[in-house]
Amino acid sequence: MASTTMPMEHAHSEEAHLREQHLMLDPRPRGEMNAMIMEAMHYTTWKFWVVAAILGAIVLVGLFGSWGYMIAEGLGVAGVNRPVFWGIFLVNTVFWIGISHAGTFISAILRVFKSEFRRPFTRAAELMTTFGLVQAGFSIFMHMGRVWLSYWLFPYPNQRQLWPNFHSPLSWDLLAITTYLLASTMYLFLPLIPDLAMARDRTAGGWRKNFYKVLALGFRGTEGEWTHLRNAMNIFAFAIIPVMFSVHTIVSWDFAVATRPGWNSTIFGPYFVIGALHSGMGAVIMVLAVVRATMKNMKYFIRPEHFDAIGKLMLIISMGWAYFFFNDYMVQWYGGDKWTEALLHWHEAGPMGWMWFLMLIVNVAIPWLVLWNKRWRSNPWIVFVVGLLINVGMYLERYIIIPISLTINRMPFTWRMYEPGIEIPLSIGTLAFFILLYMIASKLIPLVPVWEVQEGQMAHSMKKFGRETVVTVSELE
Amino acid sequence: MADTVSLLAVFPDLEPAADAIDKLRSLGLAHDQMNVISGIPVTEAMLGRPSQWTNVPRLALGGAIGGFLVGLFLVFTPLLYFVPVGGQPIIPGPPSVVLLFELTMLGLLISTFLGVFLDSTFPSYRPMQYVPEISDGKIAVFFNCPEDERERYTQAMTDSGAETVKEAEAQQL
Amino acid sequence: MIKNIFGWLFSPLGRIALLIGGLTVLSLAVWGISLTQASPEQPIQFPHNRHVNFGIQCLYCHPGASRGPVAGLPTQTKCWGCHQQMQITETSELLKPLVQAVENNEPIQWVPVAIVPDFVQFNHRPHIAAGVNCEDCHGDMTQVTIAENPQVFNMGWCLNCHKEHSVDNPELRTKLLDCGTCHY
Amino acid sequence: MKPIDLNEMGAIGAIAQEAEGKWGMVIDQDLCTGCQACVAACSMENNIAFVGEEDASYGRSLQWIRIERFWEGEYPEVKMTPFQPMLCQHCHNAPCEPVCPVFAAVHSPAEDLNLQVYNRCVGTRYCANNCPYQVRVFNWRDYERPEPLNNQFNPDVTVRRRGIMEKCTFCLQRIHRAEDLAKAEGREVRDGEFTTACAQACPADAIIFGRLDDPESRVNQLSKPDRGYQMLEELGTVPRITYFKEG
Amino acid sequence: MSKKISRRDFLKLAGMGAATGAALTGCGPASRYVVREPYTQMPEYTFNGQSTYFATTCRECPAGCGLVVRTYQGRALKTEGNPAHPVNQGKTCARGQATLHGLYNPDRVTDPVSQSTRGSRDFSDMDWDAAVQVVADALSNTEPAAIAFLLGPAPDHLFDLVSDLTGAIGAPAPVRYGALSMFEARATLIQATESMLGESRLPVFDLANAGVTFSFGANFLETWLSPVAYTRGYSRMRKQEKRGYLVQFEPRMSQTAAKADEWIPLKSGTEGMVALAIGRLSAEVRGAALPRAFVDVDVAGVAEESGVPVETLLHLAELLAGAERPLAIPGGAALSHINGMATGEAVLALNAMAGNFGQPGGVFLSPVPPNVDEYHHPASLQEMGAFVEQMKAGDIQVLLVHGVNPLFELPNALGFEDAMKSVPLVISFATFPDETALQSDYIFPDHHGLESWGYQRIAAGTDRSTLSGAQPVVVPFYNTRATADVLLAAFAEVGGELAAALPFADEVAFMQDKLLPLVENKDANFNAAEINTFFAYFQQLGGWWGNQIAFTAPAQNTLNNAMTVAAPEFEGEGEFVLLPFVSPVLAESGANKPWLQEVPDPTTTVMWNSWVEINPDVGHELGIENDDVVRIVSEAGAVEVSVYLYPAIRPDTIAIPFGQGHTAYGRYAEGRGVNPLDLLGLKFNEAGDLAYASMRVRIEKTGRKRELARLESKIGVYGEGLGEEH
Repeated sequence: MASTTMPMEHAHSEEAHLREQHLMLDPRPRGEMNAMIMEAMHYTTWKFWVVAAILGAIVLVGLFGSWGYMIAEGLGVAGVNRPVFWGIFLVNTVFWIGISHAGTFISAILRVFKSEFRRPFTRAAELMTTFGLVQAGFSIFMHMGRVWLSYWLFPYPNQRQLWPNFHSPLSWDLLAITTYLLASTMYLFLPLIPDLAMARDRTAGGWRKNFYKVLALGFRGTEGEWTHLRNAMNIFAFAIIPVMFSVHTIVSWDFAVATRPGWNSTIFGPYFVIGALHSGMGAVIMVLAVVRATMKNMKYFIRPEHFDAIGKLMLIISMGWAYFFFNDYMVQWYGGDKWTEALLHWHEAGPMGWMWFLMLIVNVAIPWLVLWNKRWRSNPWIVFVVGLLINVGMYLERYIIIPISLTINRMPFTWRMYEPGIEIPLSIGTLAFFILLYMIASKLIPLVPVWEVQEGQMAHSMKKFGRETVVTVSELE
Repeated sequence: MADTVSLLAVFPDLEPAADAIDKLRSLGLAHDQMNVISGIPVTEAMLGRPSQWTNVPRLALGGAIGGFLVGLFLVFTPLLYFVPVGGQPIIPGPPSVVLLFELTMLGLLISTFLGVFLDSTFPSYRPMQYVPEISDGKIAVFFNCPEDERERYTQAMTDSGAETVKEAEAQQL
Repeated sequence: MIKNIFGWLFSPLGRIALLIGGLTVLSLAVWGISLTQASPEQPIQFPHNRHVNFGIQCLYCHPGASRGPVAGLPTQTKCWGCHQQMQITETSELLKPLVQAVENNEPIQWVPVAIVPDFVQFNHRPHIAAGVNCEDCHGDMTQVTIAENPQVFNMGWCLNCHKEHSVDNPELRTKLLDCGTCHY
Repeated sequence: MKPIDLNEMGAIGAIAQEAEGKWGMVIDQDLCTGCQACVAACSMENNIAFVGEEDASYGRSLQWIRIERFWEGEYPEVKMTPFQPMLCQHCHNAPCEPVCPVFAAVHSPAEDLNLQVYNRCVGTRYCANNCPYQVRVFNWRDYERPEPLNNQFNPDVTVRRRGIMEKCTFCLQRIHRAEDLAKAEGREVRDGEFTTACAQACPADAIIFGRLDDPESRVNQLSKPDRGYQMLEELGTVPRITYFKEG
Repeated sequence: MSKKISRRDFLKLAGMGAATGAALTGCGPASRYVVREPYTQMPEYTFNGQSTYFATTCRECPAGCGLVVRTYQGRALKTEGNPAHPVNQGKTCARGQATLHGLYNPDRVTDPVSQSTRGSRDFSDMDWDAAVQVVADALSNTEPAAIAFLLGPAPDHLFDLVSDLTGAIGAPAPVRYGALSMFEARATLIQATESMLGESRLPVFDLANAGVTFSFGANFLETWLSPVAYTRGYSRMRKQEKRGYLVQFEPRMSQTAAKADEWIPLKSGTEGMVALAIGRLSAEVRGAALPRAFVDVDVAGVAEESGVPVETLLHLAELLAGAERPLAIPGGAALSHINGMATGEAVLALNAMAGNFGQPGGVFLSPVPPNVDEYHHPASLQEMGAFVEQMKAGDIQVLLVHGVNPLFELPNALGFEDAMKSVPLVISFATFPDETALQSDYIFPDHHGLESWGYQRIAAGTDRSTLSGAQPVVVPFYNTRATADVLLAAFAEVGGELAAALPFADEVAFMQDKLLPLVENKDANFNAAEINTFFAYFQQLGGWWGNQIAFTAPAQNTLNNAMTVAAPEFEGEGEFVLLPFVSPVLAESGANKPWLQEVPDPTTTVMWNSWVEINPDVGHELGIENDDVVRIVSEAGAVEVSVYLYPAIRPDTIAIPFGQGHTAYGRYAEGRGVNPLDLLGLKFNEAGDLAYASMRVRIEKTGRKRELARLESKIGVYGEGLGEEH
């Protein structure tokens, strides 16, 4: 935008322009920001309730109703068969775990690298992590044939003297996902404490007061409290990154360690991680666009600069995904194993071949065509659509890797296609549940970490270098 | 201490608060006789205060070791009841690494989290000295002074730019 | 709504109510579990103690134990073989069902006491052959009328005994700790 | 640590006969007439449920043994490939086993068989995915056998309910019965003393079951190295079933 | 006699253990409140928890394989082959394994019932006394000539009883029929055997020792005559020092052809011509004098008519000429043409030329079963036609049906259903509610085969005279009664002189009477001094069979007359020749057994349904895909059935399996698939067998689709969806 050099007399307007562009240069008194956030939480229109009611109904019927029916009837009501023993439930699991990666990426990696643009939406992203993992957990339990015995997967002392089998990638998975869910929830909660205290202070009474009081744990903001919190957040930011990588790597090992053509690939770990980030960033940008559009006062906190920044990340990740995809494809293709060949042929020329091509278009072609342009990627609705398409593409990728690839094995006599059944309402149910949880959370907890924004605003200032006014950041920590 | 009183001075910004702390020091108060309450993390250096002691990193390390030990136990659980699978060793190598890693991290993160609780004595719902304005960006300095010197201290605070100086009363948050 | 919940929880009465509620659930659960462990109602209050004290061997009435998987319940012909010679058979109230069953040639509907789940393929013979005594698992029958299980027949209990009996015999241990020995 | 055995590593063609083993099977595809007697016999012996037309057409039939056949060429030079009974190969290094998170798919060290412990199974179906032979079947529903069909249940075999993986056991109940009898009589199990339901029914004697560790057994006597091969032996799973090619 | 009674009591007692069955199901924790009933008296030979094994005879088809049934606490658990039995030597087919699904079928007829109107399914229960009275009244109040018994091919003891009974009252001899005998064209085979080997008996082909076997449509691995015995023979044939060689001639690759080294897809009905041509060429190859029989053969003409090129014929002739022990087998489909007799003779002539009559690896006459002098062959279709005419004419007042389901097993064109309307009283003794039973006035259910006494003469499949014994292995599950007992009771009810002709208390007494002559024959698998001991052994061992291999083959010079086989004639209009074949797993009576329904067909792997096999090229030409429902129309009728594009069938032929298409017969059979017999006309060959393989049909598309349940993958086996379909 501001690409031409500006005349001196416009220096003032240049500052104004920068201020308009950057949240960090556009400070408002803390009290005002607090009021804005509180208003955003409290301002609820009838539309919210209608949407929440519809989603609630979907969750009740589509998720819990269908699930109960499936538990009572057996997995026969789903579309799984031999040889496609794994279906959409695991697609959903991988998908939601993927979505959950963006939250950690934004709040931990960007925190570690001190990317300042992250500040207003770390919490929005972390909420996605936690709620996404909840859906992933639901999906993985849906997948089980005898879910009422799922506690056997957890290590606990028992009279049978039998512990889980740690040879199995599924038990690693369980540990990793549990670790990640706990870690991301704690990591969501720690920076939330000061904001809860803020909300507590600004709530006069009623159940909300009690709610915030209990959750704020009696936080006052003493030096000691801040020190402990900062230390803990630093440790979390560093430690949660390898956990995040391990989670999706282990998810990929569910497939990669199997003796199946097409799955047995060493590149699956990083390929899945980058795929997770790909869909996760798409989801973050969708959530931000929706939050900005629907919630009060959010246009102040979430600005085109943020979409621009995430858009750049998305472009890079899309390129990374394409790189890993091609890497995997190339090696499989070159290997010449007849079953792998059959699988690749099935992917591309089989009856579901359209999925494969659509995946490449929406995962690579569209982001590359759109996101290079700063103006386009600064537009919330354009990036919303791109994010949506990427999520569709990444869902297709998992769908191709799981049910479509499972058709092809080393026993051609058993090859059979997969047609989803009750998986469809259940998938819609998990999606609705995710949105519903998010909506409820947006009304209960401050969606923007105000203290972090204020901290950032303190650190930012404008400085003139020659004739140009630029943004400078002071290292406060 | 019957002859001391707790005062709470609220400042609109960092500078006056730092000034006030300097004044309190010069009035003879030790660092541990005062405390600062703020709505954003204000580093000790900004206010000229000594570094705060925190146990969180140590607790985190302890947790990590604890997690590692739990992991080690789980790695060796197959020895309790031999069940061979797939021609693999009873205690598989690489999967054990995965297990140890996950449990170490789990221990580390949980203990970090609990460390915050421990160090900050969270949760505490008892009445505490507090001014809600600090969440609006104010900085409150909280100190104990002798009863008889109350006026002097109050004046010093007001001079430094305190908006209000009042007796700190424990209140329900 | 949430306010109510919270408020309720913080009042002392609420806490007491919570405690009472928790205790109720717990005791219901304990009661339910104990129900499953109690000896069930039998058609005849069969006095094991008296029979054993007469010197009747276990295998006299449950001969299958030494031969195969099932110990078996005695036929009423076998009961009658002794009982028809006894005065008490005609007078005893306790023995009425037996007399009735024999007269009508109807089987007696016993409720099994010592059972393992149907996914456990238990075989008495090897246990007897290995020198395990009946009372090691079924308890001392001189002490009870209707048979009672001295312990829950669960897998850990089986395994412990299997381990003890194979401490110095690796080959036997392999067999006794093999999942496929009991589950197929 | 066990010593490295090149046979087991698959480095030199992993011949099951040479690796250690206890029970094994020989299937002569030249003799197999595809008559499905083994399929029926197995179902009767092992309480296998029938699933009905709809599920059967969707790849959910529960047979533990299936007979495969393919086509070669086009009419009139068309030929049916030899019937190939596929059942659990009871691999020594079974890929299905390590992936089960709850030890439901385990190896039997005593019988060197591949076990499925039904009551432990939680239904993750990973084992079935990882079985290169696709011989595991899953109880997608409770397949009821209306009264009085349940009278036919074999009491020696657990009846499976929904959500459980199952597969060929090499008629483990028969192995146990024979071993128990032999032990009661104080002797070893004799070759041919008992056999699996499929081998017992096979009218063409195409399936022979017996002890691999007894060089005198019929299974070992029948071994014809020039004709024998194992399914997907390149995977190094060390299957316990040897197939004989046609001719 | 006491032994017998104790056994029967035992079975009654044993049945009480059945209640424990409920405790053994389910993979959850067993309920604590299961009730266990001990035996009131411990039966002989029984220990708690141990199985008891009983020998009996399989009643799923007339081949008469010996079974050993494992029973446990009065429940039959598993059928195994009887290792000592000469027919199957310890082996069984799929149908034999599934016989328990008949015993415990949920749709059995449980009590004697009367039906308000035929076909209404409005039954009212009766007691057996009333049922016996109905039969007695029918026998005594009807003119004997108007009483007709229609029996199935098994069991033979009932046939003997009914023969004696009809003989005593002067009624016509019982008629026996079974669809398998129609498909095997038994009458033609027997007549051809008579004309070539001189005796009216079934031939036995010693497959086990044959060097090169030419099978002309004989599907001996599936249902033909005695499939288990022939499969054993096949196995031994392959295991010979020099592996036996098999060539199969038929228009569609059957399961047997799939195992053949060469499959010659000749035109339906030209088998005889091809046999003669091969005979001639083979004689020429050998350089011996050309037998008279082959003089008139025009090889080029045969090649043109049959679609088998001359080079192939020559190659086959060389194969035959060079073979050590050649064997030629005429199968049912080859004989079921107008020229069937000539075809049968032509194929047997190949054997004659090879000189293998009575030689190892050759052709023998089936040993005459004990306690009869001749082979009672089932009625041919022409004879059944005459029977139907009698019914239509009102000559039959009472029809008693047992062991056969004519409404399903006879072609519609014969009009049995119509003819039944002219019979005032129809009594069915069916175990299952089959089509015929539902069109009867009364159903007086017989026991299932495993609950029954009886014996079966082995007509084909053994090398020695064999009488296979059956005994109940479990107590009857329902309120059923042995038909023989019902007839005997009814006869006693009729009383008078007639009753004295059959003075037996029950069927066991009758059987013992029939077995009495065998006690004298000491050259058998067991010896006994008197009948009670004999009968005990007979039960225990599963039958009686001679020690001597009883192959006979009178030497005949049969090649002295010139032979010709006329070109086949086809009925009706249409592009395609219909080839009905017997489903190898279901056959005529397997459709009500759920596990047989789910056992995949060996060649197509289809389960639970019927299909029509069409050559894929023809299918693509006509725009017909897999699973399309098409209408197959013949002069006699039409059926709608899903398509299976079968790669190994002649383009001019379509094939439909026989076995499905029931309109009754229980929940697993009813309304499933089609019956190809609905399409057949009424042309007979010289021997009176139906020329069922000579029907022309046309295909009409319906535009509907109904997916066939296949075990195989259409993707993996046929490349569907991979863009390389063929």
